[in-house]
Amino acid sequence: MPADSDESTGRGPMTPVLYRVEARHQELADTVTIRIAPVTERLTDPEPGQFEMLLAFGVGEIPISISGLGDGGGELEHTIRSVGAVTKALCTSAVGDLIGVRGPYGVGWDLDRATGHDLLIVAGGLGLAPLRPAMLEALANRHRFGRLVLLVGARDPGSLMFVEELERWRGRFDIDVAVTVDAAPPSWRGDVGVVTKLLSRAPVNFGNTTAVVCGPEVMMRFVAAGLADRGVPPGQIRLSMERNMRCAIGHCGHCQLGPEFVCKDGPVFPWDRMEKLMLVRER
Amino acid sequence: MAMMLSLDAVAALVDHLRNDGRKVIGPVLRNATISLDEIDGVDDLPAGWTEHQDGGSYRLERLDRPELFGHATPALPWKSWLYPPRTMLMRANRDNGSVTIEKPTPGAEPFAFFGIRSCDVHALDILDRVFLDPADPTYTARREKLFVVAATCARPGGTCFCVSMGTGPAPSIGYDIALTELWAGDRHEFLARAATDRGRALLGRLEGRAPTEADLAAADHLVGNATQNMGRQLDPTHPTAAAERYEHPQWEAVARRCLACANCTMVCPTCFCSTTEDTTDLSGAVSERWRRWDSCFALDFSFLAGAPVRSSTKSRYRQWLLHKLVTWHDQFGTSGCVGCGRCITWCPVGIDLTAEMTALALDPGGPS
Amino acid sequence: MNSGAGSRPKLAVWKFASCDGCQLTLLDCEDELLEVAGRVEIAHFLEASSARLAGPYDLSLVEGSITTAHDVDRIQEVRAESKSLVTIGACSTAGGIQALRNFSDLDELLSVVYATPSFLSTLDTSTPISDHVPVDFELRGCPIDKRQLLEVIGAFLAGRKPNVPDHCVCVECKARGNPCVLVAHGTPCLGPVTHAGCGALCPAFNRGCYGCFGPMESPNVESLICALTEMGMPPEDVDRVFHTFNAWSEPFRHAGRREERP
Amino acid sequence: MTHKAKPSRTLATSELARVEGEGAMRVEIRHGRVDEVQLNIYEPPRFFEGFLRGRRYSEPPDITARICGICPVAYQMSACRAIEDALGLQVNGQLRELRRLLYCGEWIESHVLHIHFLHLPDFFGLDSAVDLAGINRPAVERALALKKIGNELIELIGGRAIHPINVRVGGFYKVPTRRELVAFRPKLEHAREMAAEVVELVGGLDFPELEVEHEMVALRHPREYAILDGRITSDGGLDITEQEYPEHFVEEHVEHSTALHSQIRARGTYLVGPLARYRLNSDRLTTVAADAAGAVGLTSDCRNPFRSIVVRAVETLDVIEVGLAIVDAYDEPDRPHLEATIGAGTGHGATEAPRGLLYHRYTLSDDGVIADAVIIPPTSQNQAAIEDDLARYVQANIGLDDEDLRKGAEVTIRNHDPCISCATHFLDLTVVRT
Ligand SMILES: Cc1cc2nc3c(=O)[nH]c(=O)nc-3n(C[C@H](O)[C@H](O)[C@H](O)COP(=O)(O)OP(=O)(O)OC[C@H]3O[C@@H](n4cnc5c(N)ncnc54)[C@H](O)[C@@H]3O)c2cc1C
Ligand code: SF4
Ligand code: SF4
Ligand code: SF4
Repeated sequence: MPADSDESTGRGPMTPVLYRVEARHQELADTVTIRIAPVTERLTDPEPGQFEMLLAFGVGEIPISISGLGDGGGELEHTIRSVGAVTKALCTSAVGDLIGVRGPYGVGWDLDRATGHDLLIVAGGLGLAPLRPAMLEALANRHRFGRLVLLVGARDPGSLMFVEELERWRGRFDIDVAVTVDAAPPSWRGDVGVVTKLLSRAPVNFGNTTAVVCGPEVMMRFVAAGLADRGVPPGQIRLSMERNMRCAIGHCGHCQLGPEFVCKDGPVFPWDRMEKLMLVRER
Repeated sequence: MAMMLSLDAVAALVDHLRNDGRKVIGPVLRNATISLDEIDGVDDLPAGWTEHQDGGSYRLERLDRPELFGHATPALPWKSWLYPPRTMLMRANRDNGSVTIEKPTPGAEPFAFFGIRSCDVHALDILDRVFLDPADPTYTARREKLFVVAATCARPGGTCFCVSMGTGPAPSIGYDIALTELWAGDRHEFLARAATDRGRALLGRLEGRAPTEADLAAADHLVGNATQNMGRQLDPTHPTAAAERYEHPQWEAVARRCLACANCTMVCPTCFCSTTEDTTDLSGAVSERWRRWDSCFALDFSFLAGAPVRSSTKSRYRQWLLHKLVTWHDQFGTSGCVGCGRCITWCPVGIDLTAEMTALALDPGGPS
Repeated sequence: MNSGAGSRPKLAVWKFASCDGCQLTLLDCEDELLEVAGRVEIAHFLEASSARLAGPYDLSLVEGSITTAHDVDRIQEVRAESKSLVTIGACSTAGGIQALRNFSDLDELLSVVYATPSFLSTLDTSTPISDHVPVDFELRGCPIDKRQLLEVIGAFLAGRKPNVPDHCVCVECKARGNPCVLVAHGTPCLGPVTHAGCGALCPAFNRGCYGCFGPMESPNVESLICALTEMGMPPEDVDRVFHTFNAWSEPFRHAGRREERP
Repeated sequence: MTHKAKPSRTLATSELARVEGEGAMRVEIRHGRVDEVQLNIYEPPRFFEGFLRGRRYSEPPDITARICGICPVAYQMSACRAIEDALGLQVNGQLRELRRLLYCGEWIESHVLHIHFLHLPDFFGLDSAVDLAGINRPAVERALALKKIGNELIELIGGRAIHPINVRVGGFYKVPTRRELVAFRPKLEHAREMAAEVVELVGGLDFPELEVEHEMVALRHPREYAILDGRITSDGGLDITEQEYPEHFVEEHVEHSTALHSQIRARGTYLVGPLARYRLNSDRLTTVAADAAGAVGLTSDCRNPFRSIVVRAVETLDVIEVGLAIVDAYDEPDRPHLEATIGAGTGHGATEAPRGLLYHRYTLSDDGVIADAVIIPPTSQNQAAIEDDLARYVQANIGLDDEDLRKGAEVTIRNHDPCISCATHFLDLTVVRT
């Protein structure tokens, strides 16, 4: 019978909990990171790669990945690109505003299973946001992994996020960071081109690598295929998929991707479960 | 526990259910169909009516005797009572920077489903797998209190194929009481079997006699007949064969006919998809979230980053059929189809999933 | 449209060629009208008020189609004065019933109705507003549905997307618990190709949908015509049923035998 | 005399507010005398009569409803009756009663709208009902409640308040159950109370003096205050069937307007609408309505168009009372509609739209396709009378400054509730003084 964790708290699975916007940081012209903290009830701490449903009251509710965790007080960070009504409302929310939160949902990056492997993190555009907590976790447990490599692709230098952090990581001897952009002004000193180009240069032992990838679907497909070609076991290539989502608990049916519910079976999937599906158009 | 009931005893059965405070939902004549609605007593049942069902067509027909259950599946699915077309999820009141969230308490009136067929009972079992974990409050509250009086199908419809799906025609799971309508000449009786304590308790309150061997044989015979008379069939190996034929030309063929009207999903007893809508009052202080039935045939359903993922009708029909018959197994350990045939009958252009599946399975159809 | 205290958003209602029914829908919101009037400043709404406040307007509701040279200019002015412009009803979103002129010879029509047609100045087409200016949202229906109108106004005030789904009438029909009249009675019904919004009124009254909300998001008119023809509907009736209040919208325009005038 | 006549002054309003639809008005004053008044109707023509050719006999109820969103039922009723006349179909008994009940709903809705939203603000010098709510909120709330009941009645029988979907040649697609109608009774009772209060409210207003002399034309029925059917009668002795309408009325197309002017052959200008109806039929009012009219001093010889607001209120009360009687006597008909046998013929239908007589004529060919259609809405019929009123009003108030004169002139027009969109039109005021 119903084993509903929410039963104990008296909430339905679709009832949000109130969080307050604590801080707001403009990452890019259209992208904002908000830090939110529980007003009273506190949700379970999320794993890197999981997401939450954020509700802008009267506007709507959408899935947003965790882009960072606070320092133990139950704070959550979310990095949101304003593309429509709800994201706009969240991006323009002010410090002190209340939003509704449900979650955390889904399967995260599961770095535990990468212990002993080289760890390759590949981000395209906004995809860096859900990968940031993975990066932070890897850094916090640096000894558990072999090489740690971060490859970042962006449209142009101006649309790179978390620039200061990237700079800091770039300065560390125990991580390799490479950044490429699709188009760049002459002043740009980094790589130009799609992120797949960086793969061959990634200083990892492909046969013993776990790769976590997030970005637009095509980018993930090429990266995953490229990594598989180079010998990364398909089960160790993990992608974070995106689908329209209304409930995040497998009731609304929107996020189906073949046999998978992206909300509860994902959003992070190994490449061996995605490869065939991603080749089917309009799947 | 089994018992033979007269029509009066069946009437008393309905009365008891009502007197126990249940809303009794059953088949009724409505808008030239056998539909579903609340009934006040057996008199509301479509006695003496059956129907002819075929792809895209449904016509009522008269029977020459007043059978209560002489029809096949009703026009609409039972799911509406457990999973209403619209449900409020929450209401938020905003006032000066503070927000209070109200969660509606699911109005849990106890229901009884009266005369539900085995395929539709199996459909409830399938919905349970969707909505009981994690628990949807509305569904759970209503489902837990539901009393199920099933009826054995004597006259399967022209689009029925429960035998192929292993879901009928005789009720096998999920009922409190199952009735089999029997005629011996003019004698009109019902073989009632109870499968739960509350079913047995309720039968215990009725007058009746013990069934004879002949009664039981008659019931078996009726089931045997119905089994022989299925209007359609679906080869259980076909879905597996067709599972990965994503680019089969048959998808294009069906898409030329398919209206993407969503009737098939709306009438299907197991289709469960929904969407949410946020509404605000004019002051903006009160906002509500509603859930309403949605369909994989709606364009918006797969909207993502500027465009629907499944924009062609081909891909939407493919999603529906493959979900129903193939991926449902991966997700819920069962087929999503119980063979009730509604989607065939109620498709305005008569698209028949059994025929589509056969076409997909029999011909590899070029590269998949 | 954010409104601080004292600065209520300004609402304007404009009329072009139409029957007035869609703007009347606003006055038909009896329970909400005074609240609407409190939330927004009704700056221009000639059916309801003699007062005319100057623009710019936060939200303009536009009823009616463009049928005269003067209106071609007037809609430009309305657009220039409006932050958001929402067209309401089949006339403004599809040209309305008066777009039937687009299929026939105007002079002939004029002479049927008027003894001295030379007194009239009118264009030979009736076209939707979106043919002339950018439109922020189109609310369908002949007439529009009052719940949907309130929803659109509410959504604009709250800065959210209106909950006005583009799927077909059948979805509403089934949610309402109607058995399908097409299947069960053999009654021709345009529900499968018609935009939702009415709440599946006609099937609830044992009648086939006659398409007053215009085409749905992905109408398969060809397939429905096959089905209607099989049910025995003669081609001239197929033609008529698609050529009413949304005749000029694609793909109804090309349904049946009546082709677009070259 | 040192005082020189002002050469010319021009006042213009681009749209005349609070008439449904739009139009313009031009008044020329020469040497202190009204020289010419034109009610300019230049809303783009919509060619209904043209579109109807070639449609099936079953289509006009839906198509002609779209002529006017304020009185679609009137169009549907006149259309049905004209086509039924052509097909030789008689819709009687409970189906006729249901049609009347539907029509009552429209009268309530339309009259209450006109009284409170379009007309009453004038009497208080206000711009709108919303402003009126500022000084008398209960009256506006009552109006909204009453109007809502009218709309709900239309929805109950017609399916939708604007452009009902349930009306067809021969009757309805589906008829309401007795239970549904009886359940509506309490609302009508409440409406009756409210309507009586409205009669009191508008009966007590101050009315400018104005007497008009037009011949008054309205339907008359042997027993009822005619709405749906009857003979076309006038206080000038006219007493004809609807079929005889074309012999007695002519329409002409004047240059300044897209509305056609209608005239009684050889007699000229006439008036239709509440004043005319009341004048010809006040003896057919229900007791409740007659008493209420008596209490506010409304007599059947009333010729002051400003008092039409009182007539509307009395008529509102009357149709509510009529509606109650229909509900009480309702017995669900066996069939929702009569089947027509298709054949060639010409048919006429005249009913009383809230604004006055609405006449339709259809000629059908033997396959039931429309060969010819004629629709004469009340506004066309009243246009000459309205212009005449305007001339009188302006003449009588020539001393007022232009702004006041314009306001008064607008009110004069609104007395007749010209449903401009029936004639499909738009108004604008210009006063030229030379
Ligand atoms: C698991 C998951 C994690 C996500 N994490 C983030 C994140 O960390 N940061 C972030 O900015 N965005 C994230 N998204 C995307 C985000 O949910 C959508 O951008 C958002 O739903 C758009 O809502 P809207 O109301 O602002 O836009 P809408 O007005 O609904 O639509 C605007 C645009 O967004 C697209 N869109 C609408 N709904 C969705 C949806 N559910 N998913 C994706 N796109 C949609 C539409 O196609 C359209 O182009 C994530 C999505 C998923 C499924
Ligand atoms: S898919 Fe069709 S046959 Fe199967 S359960 Fe659904 S409606 Fe019935
Ligand atoms: S299969 Fe039939 S019922 Fe389903 S969407 Fe297509 S046309 Fe509609
Ligand atoms: S009656 Fe019409 S609107 Fe309703 S389901 Fe059938 S086709 Fe669709």
